[in-house]
Amino acid sequence: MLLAYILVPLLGAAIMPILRKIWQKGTDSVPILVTVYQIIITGWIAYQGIVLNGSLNLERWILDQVLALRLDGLSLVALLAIGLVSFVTVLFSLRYPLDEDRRPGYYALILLAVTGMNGLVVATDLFSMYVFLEIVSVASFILIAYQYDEFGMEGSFKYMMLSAVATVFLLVAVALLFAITGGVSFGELAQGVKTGGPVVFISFAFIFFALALKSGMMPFHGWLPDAYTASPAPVSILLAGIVTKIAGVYTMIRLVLEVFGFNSVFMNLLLVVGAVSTVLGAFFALGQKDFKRMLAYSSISQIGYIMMGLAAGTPLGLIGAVFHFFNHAIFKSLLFLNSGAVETATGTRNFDELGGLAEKMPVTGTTSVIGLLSTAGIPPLAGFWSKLVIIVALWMAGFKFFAFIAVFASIITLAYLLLLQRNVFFGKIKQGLEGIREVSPVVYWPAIIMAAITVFSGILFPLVYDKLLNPVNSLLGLLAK
Amino acid sequence: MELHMVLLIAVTLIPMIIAAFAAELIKSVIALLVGSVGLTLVLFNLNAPIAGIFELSVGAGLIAVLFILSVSLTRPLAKEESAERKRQHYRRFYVLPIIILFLGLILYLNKDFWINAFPFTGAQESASFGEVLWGRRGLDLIGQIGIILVGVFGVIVLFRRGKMNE
Amino acid sequence: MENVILLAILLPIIGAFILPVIGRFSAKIRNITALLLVTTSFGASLSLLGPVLSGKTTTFLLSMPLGFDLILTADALGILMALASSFVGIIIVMYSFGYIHHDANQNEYYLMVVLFLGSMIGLVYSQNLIFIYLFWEIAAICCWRLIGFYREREIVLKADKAFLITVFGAVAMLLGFVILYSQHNTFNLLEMQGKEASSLAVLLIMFGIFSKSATLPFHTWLPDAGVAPSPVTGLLHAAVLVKIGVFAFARIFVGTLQFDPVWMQILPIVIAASALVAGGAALVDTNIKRIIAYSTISQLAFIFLGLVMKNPIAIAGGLLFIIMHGLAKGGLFLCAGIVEHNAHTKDIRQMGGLITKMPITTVSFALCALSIMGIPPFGGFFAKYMIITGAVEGGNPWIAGVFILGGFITVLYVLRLFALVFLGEMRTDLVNVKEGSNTMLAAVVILGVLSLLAGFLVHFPNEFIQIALEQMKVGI
Amino acid sequence: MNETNLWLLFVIPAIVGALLLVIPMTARYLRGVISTVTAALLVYLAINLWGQQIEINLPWAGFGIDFQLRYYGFSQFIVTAITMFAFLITLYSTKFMVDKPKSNQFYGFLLLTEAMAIGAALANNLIVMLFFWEGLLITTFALISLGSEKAFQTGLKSFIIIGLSDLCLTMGIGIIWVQAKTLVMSEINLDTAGLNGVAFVLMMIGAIGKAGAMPFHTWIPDAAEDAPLPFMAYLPAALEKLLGVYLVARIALDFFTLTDGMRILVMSIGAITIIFAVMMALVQKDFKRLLSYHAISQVGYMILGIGTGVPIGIVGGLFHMINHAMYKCCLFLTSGSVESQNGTTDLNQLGGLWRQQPLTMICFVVAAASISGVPPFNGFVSKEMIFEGALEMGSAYRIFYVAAVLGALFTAASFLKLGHAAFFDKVDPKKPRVKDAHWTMQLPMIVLALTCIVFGVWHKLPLNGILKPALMESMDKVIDKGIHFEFGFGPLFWTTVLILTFAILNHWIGYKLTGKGLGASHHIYELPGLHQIYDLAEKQTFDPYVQGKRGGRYVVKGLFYIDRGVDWFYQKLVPATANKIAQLRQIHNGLYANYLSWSVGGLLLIILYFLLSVPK
Repeated sequence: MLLAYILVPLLGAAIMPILRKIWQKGTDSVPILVTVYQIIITGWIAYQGIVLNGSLNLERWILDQVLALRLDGLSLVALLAIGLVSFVTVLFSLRYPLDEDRRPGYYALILLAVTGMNGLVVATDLFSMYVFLEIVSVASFILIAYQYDEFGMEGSFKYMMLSAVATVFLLVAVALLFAITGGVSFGELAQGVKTGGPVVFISFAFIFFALALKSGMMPFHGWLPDAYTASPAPVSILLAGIVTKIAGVYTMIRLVLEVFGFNSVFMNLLLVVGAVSTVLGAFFALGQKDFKRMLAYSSISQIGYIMMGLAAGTPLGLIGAVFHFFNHAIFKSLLFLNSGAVETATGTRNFDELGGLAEKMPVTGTTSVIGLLSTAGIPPLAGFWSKLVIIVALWMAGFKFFAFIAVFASIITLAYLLLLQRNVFFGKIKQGLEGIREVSPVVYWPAIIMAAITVFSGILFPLVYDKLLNPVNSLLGLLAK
Repeated sequence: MELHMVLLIAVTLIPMIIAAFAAELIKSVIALLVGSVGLTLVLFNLNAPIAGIFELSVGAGLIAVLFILSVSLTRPLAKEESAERKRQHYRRFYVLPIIILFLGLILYLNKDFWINAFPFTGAQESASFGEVLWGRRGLDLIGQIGIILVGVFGVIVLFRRGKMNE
Repeated sequence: MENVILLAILLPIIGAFILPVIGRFSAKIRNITALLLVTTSFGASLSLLGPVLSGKTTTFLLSMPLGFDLILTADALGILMALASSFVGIIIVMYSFGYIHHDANQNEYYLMVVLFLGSMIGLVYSQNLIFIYLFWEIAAICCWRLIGFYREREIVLKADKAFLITVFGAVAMLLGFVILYSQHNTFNLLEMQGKEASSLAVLLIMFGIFSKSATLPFHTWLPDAGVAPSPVTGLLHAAVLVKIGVFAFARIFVGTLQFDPVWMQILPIVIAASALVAGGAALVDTNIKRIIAYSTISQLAFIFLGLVMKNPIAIAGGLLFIIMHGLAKGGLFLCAGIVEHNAHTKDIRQMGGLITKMPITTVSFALCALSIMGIPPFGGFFAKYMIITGAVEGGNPWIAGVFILGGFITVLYVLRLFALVFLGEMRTDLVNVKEGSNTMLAAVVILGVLSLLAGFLVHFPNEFIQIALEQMKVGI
Repeated sequence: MNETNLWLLFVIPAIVGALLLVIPMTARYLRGVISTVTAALLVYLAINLWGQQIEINLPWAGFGIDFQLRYYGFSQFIVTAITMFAFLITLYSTKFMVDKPKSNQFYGFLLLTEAMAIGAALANNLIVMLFFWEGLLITTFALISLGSEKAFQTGLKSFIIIGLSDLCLTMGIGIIWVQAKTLVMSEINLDTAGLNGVAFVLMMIGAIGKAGAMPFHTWIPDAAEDAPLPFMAYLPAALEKLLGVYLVARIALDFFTLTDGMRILVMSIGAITIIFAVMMALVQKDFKRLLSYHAISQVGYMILGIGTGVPIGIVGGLFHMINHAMYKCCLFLTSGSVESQNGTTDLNQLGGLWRQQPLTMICFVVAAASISGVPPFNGFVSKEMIFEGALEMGSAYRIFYVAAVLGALFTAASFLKLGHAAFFDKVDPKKPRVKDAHWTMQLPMIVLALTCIVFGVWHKLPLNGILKPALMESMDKVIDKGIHFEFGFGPLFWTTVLILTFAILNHWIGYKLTGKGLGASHHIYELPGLHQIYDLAEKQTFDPYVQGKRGGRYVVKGLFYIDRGVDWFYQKLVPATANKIAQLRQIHNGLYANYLSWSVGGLLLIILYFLLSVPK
């Protein structure tokens, strides 16, 4: 079953060219089926509580090669998020004006990105992680450049150049760690890291750098706004919603948990970088005039939150970070869905040309409000609970100053999102936009789904906690053994 | 360290730096391509043929294709403008040499430390390294299939678009 | 009985979301449903009154992870606030029928109003700090949408301003709650009974309370919020929104936690400044709704003074004034709404002599105004007297003196408003002004008459407040 | 049964008053007749209750606030007086107000006022008293506003001035509750040290604010011009004096034990009020306005008398209170009679009315003689007692005696002028002849004038029959022996004679100088020094209300700017700062090399950080 997480999307991608020849219409349904399958399976695992006090492990020999996979609480959350976000991305793409000719290729790339992310999530050693990371990255380079226009190329190029630097350093770090521990699986690495020493610290630095760059934390975020803005609307949903989160944030959490432990040196740095990203990201978002660009900076800021939660170094902080990771995937893809809808309907993303759309696009308007409130951490939406847990964790861990920062950054968050609301949705309809109509249901249903998830995982927080976060909690105990 | 190794590293690094500094995209991309080829050779030399092939296919092949395409889409600047850009370009880059020098300085000052820091001594343990590297990589095989697929689809998708534009 | 609490809260909250659906079919049914929801919630709270009068409290408990237990307690304080706010809620929904009926976005309007009231009821019964915060912010969301109801750019800017300031306060308060949690290892107020709160926590929580209850450094959003439809301003300012902060103060610091005595010195000074500044501003401003909003700020200072003093008579006065001010200020806003609605201006310099055109409104306005001023036999009188006495008893005669001055300024600006709007010469462009619609008039008359009756029958609320004091363990 | 009667005493007028306001009635005299009947019924009730001791005790709002009424010596005196004045004035208004605009609301408020006043007098709990006391504020405002077009502005003025004093009273009561732990009026007994002193001052402000002493007087002259005339006779002349001085007496005698300093304070207020108000009265050129200044001036006597703390002074003060109510009420009614027949009260346009309105003239003369302290009218008796009280204080307090005497002198002078100008001066031949007023207006005047004579000649009757029981409780030791006032040809009598002589002399000089009765005070007006002061006074320089308004405007502006400043912080500063910080985003210039260098720089910092934290 674990292997299916990797193989199903891979196969889906592989049959795409064939399907294109024999059954053009079927190409649409394959990615939908694959993602729905992933949601259902993951949801079932979560619901059954299979990984509540342990993990699903797979260790099998195939063709003289050992294959070790694992699914625990953390991977569960990630897999669910991947499934959900890629599902809405695919749904959104159905009506998005892509070249019909190239559509199967596009779907294949998305499925490959999913493959990469799934693989990364279930992998048990650093090198495999690296490989899957590369799949995700390369697939996203191409997807960003999909429109083949100047902006897309530029965004893709920047992403690639910086990402290449990151992967080089990641590889070097892997090599260094491999050299001193003689293995690349998490268990072996963790043993080696305990010995300490300068090499370990250098590899810490490299890994930290690589992952910070991948996740787009300040000051390594340069590529992020351009990449998000330049990509086609559905791609930016995927990219902002999940790709960078898995590539950067999930990896960071996983490595901290499995390899580094809550090392205070590492944690302090993470805390500072997280706080800087949170605050500056929010401030930069405040000055934007482009819908997607604002959301991109918002992503930077939110990732800062996750990192701060992680850096609290307590179980509570971990839960907060993981939950915020999940929530962020949901509400950020929701907001990008909204931006895509607005762009589809009006043909622009510039605030100066928009205004009062809530009247004409009620569904988009309402869901965007939900996304906004969840991002800003206003109860009873899901974003509130995760932020709350992060703040409580920071305070309880003694990082009082950072708790303050976390709290006040949410005001700036609210400020820029209100700016967005004011300029796009909430207000009198702008001249020239009177003829705008709501986008088609295929486009707005994904938004409704995401909004519903945000609302219900906020209101039913106890349930979410039981099914999704408790496994994470138990994970710590598991690792300590 | 053998001489041809040093040469190879030089062949890799120099184009890479040029790629980073070049003001014109086309030069940059070509330099990148050359650098990738150098890297592939280094990898072959280090008994890592699959990695080498991968580097060649993705780094040199796919990405270079991608960028040559993108460059071909852009419009060249007028002469004066281009000169002006260039001047600004280099001015913006003054940070990088400083950083590189700084990095070098640190590395140089800690020379002994670095040498001592690496506990491995090379050939003796290469067997076990090899085993670890190549014996347990079942998952990576799938991954590499994925990468190849990505490359294929990428080329298909982008080329098709490129052709349509022409 | 426990489920009645849940009914009182969830019925309006969930029902609110059904309203837009109904509204798609029939506006009339939607309006009536909205009224029914609020009325049922009022009835539910009323039915909880019985056990409380016999000295018992009803508690609902739902266990949640991480200490976020949902604990709802219907004690005297909570019921007092719940009844006051849902009663004014009923009046306001009724008034809205006439006021709002030709505006756009009515579905959203009723959704937000009912949701707002539901969250208010939730807040007053909550005993868990996290849930207090939760309902607090739901109220803020509704408030934001309602202030921005007319959708003009300036109006939305003001809505955003209000939202940002109150949320700023609220998150500071949240941090304060977290500090309390780290001190006592619980969010449950019932378990914190009688414990000490650290000064930092008090400071942060006061940020939240002051921003919501519009007190000096955080007050300016309230006058700006006057751009909303009048029933909303009535709802926001009078009965519900601004009382949240005051209520939270009563719940957290009067009923539960102890704080450093130094706060007893600092807080009165802040609120005294608030009373004076707001009063001064009310005397200068010329917009009818802004004046009433400033008046709210200055009157809230009175309520705070009562609660801060922490002696029985002062607290009783503060709680009494919550009710009296709710009735009277609601009435003032609704009267102002009628005036503004029919005279098509908010500038009091453009008005005058309306007494001949709208006598019923004038009289209702006068009744409510007198209650605000604290003139007997109106209800406000008793409350103000008790607050002032409590301040003297609390050892702050000078502060009491400042508040007497504040009370005098209140008299001045209310009279100025009344005289400029209703008395004097009729302006020529106002000769065709008509009296408001029947439901609107009914609303203001009810509030006006109740303000008067509340004075004669002050016996009833006060007896209830005595029970509340006992339950809050304030010695009598 | 008696308790029921006590309830009825203020419930009846309240209900009838409220009904009159609410129920529309078109018949011309109906409201007036209903009110008169009601007022008569109340007089009957009050007389019926006379001499009894009744207490009502009901729980009300908690915290010492109980509904407590007490009918005993003092309150019976005040209550009975209120009902009688109310009856006379209602009767008078029936004709006077009949065709006036807005008269339909007049009676309702009149009865409500009566209810409030009776309630305040009966109260035995400070809050109950305050409840009714401040209730008068509303009816006062309403009654004034029923006058001329602009009358509501005077109404506002009165509301604000009395409102301020009432708020002070509220706080005073608050302090009393804190200090004495009771609100029951018959149980309060405090000294005036520390906070108690503050309470005393605040209570006094409340009391004299109602009584209309300086500096809370300025609305009264304005009201004299704007308000309906019966109002003037009703509230400022009668009821407010009764209540205000009643409270002064209770404060000074029951609630607090006064120190000498406090006494001097009280007496100074009295003295200042006497002198300044009478000086203003002297130069007025309007019948009603002149009377209104006297209404202020006479309060000074009462306060002075009570402030002496000497039994004779206190009794004199209270006696003066009831006397004043009678003659000032009578005077206002005569002015009303003049107004209703002539259509004006401007003294320049009046004259020679003695022929046309003889009865009014006679009533006026009696009342004027009373107020001027001519023996044997009642005003003489009470003034004598106050003089005596002031003298008894000792030589150090002689100044107050002088002030009282001076006041009496100018009072006499101004009434000589008034009477001369209105009734006896030459008639303007073009002016149409008028008849005397309707009997319903004559009757109250006559009754009041007769009472003035009765109370003067048989002054033992009120002193022992009314004032002795009233003060029995407060000053039992002294009063037990009876009130010793003997009418005799002592030095005080001769002082009075001297005063009157001077007044007449002054009048004669003034009359000779200008040739008109109205000009009799002109030479005083023209006195150097005084002249400038009068000019300033006419510009309302001494009106605390006007000055307060002027000064308050700056204070209020200041407060407003504080508010705007706070708003500026949110509206301008915060967004501007945020924008400034957000401008930092411009470091994103879109060049990947730039971003790359940040990343590399960051990397170096990270490496440095990790190297520095390598455990040694």
